[in-house]
Amino acid sequence: MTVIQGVKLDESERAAPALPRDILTEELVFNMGPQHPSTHGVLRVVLRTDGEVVHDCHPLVGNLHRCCEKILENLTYVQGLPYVDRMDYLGALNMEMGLVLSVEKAAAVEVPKRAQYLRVIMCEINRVISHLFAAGQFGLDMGAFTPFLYMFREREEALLLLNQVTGGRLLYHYIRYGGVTRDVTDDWLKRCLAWCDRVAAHMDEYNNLLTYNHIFLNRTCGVAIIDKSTALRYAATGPILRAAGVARDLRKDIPYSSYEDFDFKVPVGPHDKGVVGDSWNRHRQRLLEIEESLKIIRQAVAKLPSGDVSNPKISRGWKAPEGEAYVASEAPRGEISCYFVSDGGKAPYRARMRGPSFQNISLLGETSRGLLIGDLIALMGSIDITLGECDR
Amino acid sequence: MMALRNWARAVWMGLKTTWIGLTITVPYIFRRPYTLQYPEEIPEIPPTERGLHVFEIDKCIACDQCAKICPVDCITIEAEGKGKTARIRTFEIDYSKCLFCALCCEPCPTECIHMGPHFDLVGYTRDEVIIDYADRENPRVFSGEEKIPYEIVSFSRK
Amino acid sequence: MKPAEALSAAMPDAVEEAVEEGTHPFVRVKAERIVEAARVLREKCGAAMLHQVSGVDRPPDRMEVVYHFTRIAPDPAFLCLKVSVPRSDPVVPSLANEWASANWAERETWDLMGIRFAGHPHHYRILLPEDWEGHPLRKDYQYPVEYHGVDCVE
Amino acid sequence: MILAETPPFSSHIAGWLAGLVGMEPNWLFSAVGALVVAAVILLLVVTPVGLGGVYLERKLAGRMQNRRGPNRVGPYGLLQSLADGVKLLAKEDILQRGADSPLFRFAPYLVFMAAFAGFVVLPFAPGLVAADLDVGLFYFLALIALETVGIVMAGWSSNNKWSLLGAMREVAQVVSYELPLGLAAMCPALAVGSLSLVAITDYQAGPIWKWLLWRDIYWAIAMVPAFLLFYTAGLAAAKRAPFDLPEAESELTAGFHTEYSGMRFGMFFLPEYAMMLSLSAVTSVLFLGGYHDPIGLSAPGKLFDGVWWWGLLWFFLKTTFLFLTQIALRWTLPRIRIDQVMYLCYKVLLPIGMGSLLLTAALRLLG
Repeated sequence: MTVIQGVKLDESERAAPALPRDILTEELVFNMGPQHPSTHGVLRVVLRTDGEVVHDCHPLVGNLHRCCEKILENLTYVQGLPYVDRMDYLGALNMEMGLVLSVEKAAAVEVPKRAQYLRVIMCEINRVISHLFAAGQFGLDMGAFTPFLYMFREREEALLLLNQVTGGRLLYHYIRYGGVTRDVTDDWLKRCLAWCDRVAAHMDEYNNLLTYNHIFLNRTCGVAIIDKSTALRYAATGPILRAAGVARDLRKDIPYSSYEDFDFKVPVGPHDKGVVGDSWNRHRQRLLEIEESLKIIRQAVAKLPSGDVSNPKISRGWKAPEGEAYVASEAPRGEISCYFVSDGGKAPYRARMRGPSFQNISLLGETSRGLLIGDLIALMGSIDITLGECDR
Repeated sequence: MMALRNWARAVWMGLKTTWIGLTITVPYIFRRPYTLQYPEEIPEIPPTERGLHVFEIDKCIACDQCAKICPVDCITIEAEGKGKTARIRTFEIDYSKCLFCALCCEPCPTECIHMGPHFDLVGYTRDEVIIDYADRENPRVFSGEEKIPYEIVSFSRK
Repeated sequence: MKPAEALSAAMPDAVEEAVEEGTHPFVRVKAERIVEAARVLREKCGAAMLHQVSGVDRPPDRMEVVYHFTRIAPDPAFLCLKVSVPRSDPVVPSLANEWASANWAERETWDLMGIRFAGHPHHYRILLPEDWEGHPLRKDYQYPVEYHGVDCVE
Repeated sequence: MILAETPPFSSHIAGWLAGLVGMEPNWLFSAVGALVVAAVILLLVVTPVGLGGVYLERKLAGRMQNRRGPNRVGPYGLLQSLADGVKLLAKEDILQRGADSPLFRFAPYLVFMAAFAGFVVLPFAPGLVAADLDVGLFYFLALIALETVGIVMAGWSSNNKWSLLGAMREVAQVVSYELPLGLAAMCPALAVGSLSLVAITDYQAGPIWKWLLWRDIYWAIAMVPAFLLFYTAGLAAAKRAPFDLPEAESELTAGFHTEYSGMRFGMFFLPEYAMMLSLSAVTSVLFLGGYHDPIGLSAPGKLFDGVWWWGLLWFFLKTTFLFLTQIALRWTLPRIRIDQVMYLCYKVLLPIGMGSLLLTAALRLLG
């Protein structure tokens, strides 16, 4: 067992043969994070490098651990919901979906159609917010600051849209068991459509400034390839898996919340540049997914049925009957799922949340071997992690 | 020859991509900035905003419902008596804990606690962000006659 | 092929319980045969990913480990395996050598639930610090009073 | 000998001082005179250059990013950089345990000195040059190397691995880019036949087509690539994006100045702008006619021949334009990876530089 700076490191992740080295030099051990600008939070990565070349890389998580699952077990069903938001603070609505869907399935709660559509609209807006942030953040990691702020402009408008309905800008507490908290107005729907058009109009700007920038292409094409088999072995999901060429999207594969009603494509790598599963494809994947999300939002707004937005049977003191369920849904960073077990008590007996970032980071160790430090940043930026949801 | 062509193409692409980038960013210099000048210009705060609470002290009957549903136990109520005649001695909300989830507004039988539009609360210590809403000097506390200057957030009451 | 059929065909002696109806179909297999069962799922049922490993505490005397596998195509679905181990000595063979995603998931289960995984290459706490006492998700977990001078209880 | 030629200003001051005391001017008075000039330069050039550069960068970056940039301190935020300077002065000066104290303390001064010493040879206007050295261009390029030494010192003495990596990148990058920078600078020098920046400027006296960039049209074949090359290599030598690898904040936290705080950090921060400005100035001298205006009014015998404020105006305009393009590039392009920086230097820029130099030599031979 190797112990570097008081950290026990994983031997199995180091099993691959050492890289060829022409000059015998001393290895450097870097402590990247928890306060490093590119670890996107409080991720700590211990690197062993030969100069700029990464020999191996050990992500160490847990700095933001709050034991969300224990909190859920200690609170009543209604009280627990605002906590789930705080897992992935950039895609909070999708996190709510993760818990709510499996509880609803276990307890056989019916959700009105209008509420389902509203959930879809809100979750897709949240996905666009998250992907804009991720794409901008990736540009920032690559040293391009300006596209980041351009994307924040559209993100800001989307935050206002969500604020108008849910009351929160980042942590929404909008989706409840059996429905949503609040209905939308026709005026809001118009604003939403106008926002969709604005984002779509700005996509070219992002692409020209960042995605198809020659320097950016050179830095990300063919760099840090996560191929299909690696992604599957590590259960990496979301844009990583799709950029690696697997057409896996739970919205299409195992539709939930009426996603089957909408017509959208699942973009799958390789895209027009680069190699399948490289950093550029993951970045492009996100931008293409934004476009698909906008399509879904437009359809959902057009088809929005009338009716109730919440299930009247669910009261404040509602308890799920005995039962269990496992439902996964597509969050911006991958598949969020909840293994929910109820014993009929006032709190969930067990609510095991799957943080997609948790599994996505775990492949950092294997994929980063032999990269330059700059490429490692590209890898981490294109994996797009949120530590709140990784550490839960 | 092929290598030379690629080389020339790389040089050309470098110049071209720089030009394309500049044609996007430089025109922004002459456009109106998107940002707001915060203390002078207040961003659009929708009536649904879940900000700091607004409390109507004369309606409160000290039933403790809000304190019970609070996931983080940030509400402390001390009162003499119960029901319509209750005199609230303290109604403290500890904003260092508050999640702004608005769960406390839902069970209130008299609808006396609401989420308001205010979002700026700062202090040098943790004690400074504990607000006692029984203090009538507090601008966010309203007695029955006054009109609440903002649309009340009413979440679906289940 | 359904996991219950596949498993009872391949290893009938290991299957303890098979539920195919309801909200959460699963197959309960013997704890020591889990590696083999996972292999069957991969070969016969098309399980491509180990989606999640969950531990469930069932006091007074049992603990469960629940594995959710994913079939991507055709017919996308989640396939569930459960194993049950005694609470006094919860040990399950590790899947980490065959399914890389089990590496961190099992470490997390050990960290928070206290179920050990025999043969895991890196069997340490992952989310909590190395010197943390107890496993928080157990139903009888005692909250610490203080941790390195930080008060944990109000 | 460089030192044999006494700078004009300091010799005046030395003479004046000697007359005041009633002695013959000797080396002591020359030294005092030189110090006075240095102090005046520090006061009149360094402060406005550094602070103005920072302000311009922040304002322009803000507008390019659809923001406003500094607008709170003073009118249009003009005093923002000054406020920042005061803040830096008031901050704690941290010397962390394990740092090599003398080197750590000395490094910022060296960088500061090297960056601002370049201003000595810049011909701001006719007659307005601190020292018209015969080897002015060579002196300028040598100072870039001196700055590198300071940065390596800072990175090494910080006892921080990120700083060390930043310093190593700096060495690799700046030392490599000295080659294309030198080659590109040689083209105008060869065309003029002098390394003195004043001589190079005056060679370009006259209307816009007399500028070395496109002098006699067919020279443009050699000079336009050399101009682009000098500009690009200058970006790299000044550690500006897209070549800001030594301090790439998303990779190396802050690179070589990770451990610096307070005014010592400020002494790394200001020279960056000084370097940018002096490089822009040298670029304008070498290729864009320096203080000569594009209409030819400052040519010998014309209306503004030898009028210092007219020259200063045009020098300032050209330098500022190049400076602004440097800023615009920084806020537009992503950062290049370290191996690509090396590739660009040795496989793209160096061949272009060699080609330009050869062409210039051939053109010079052919007349």
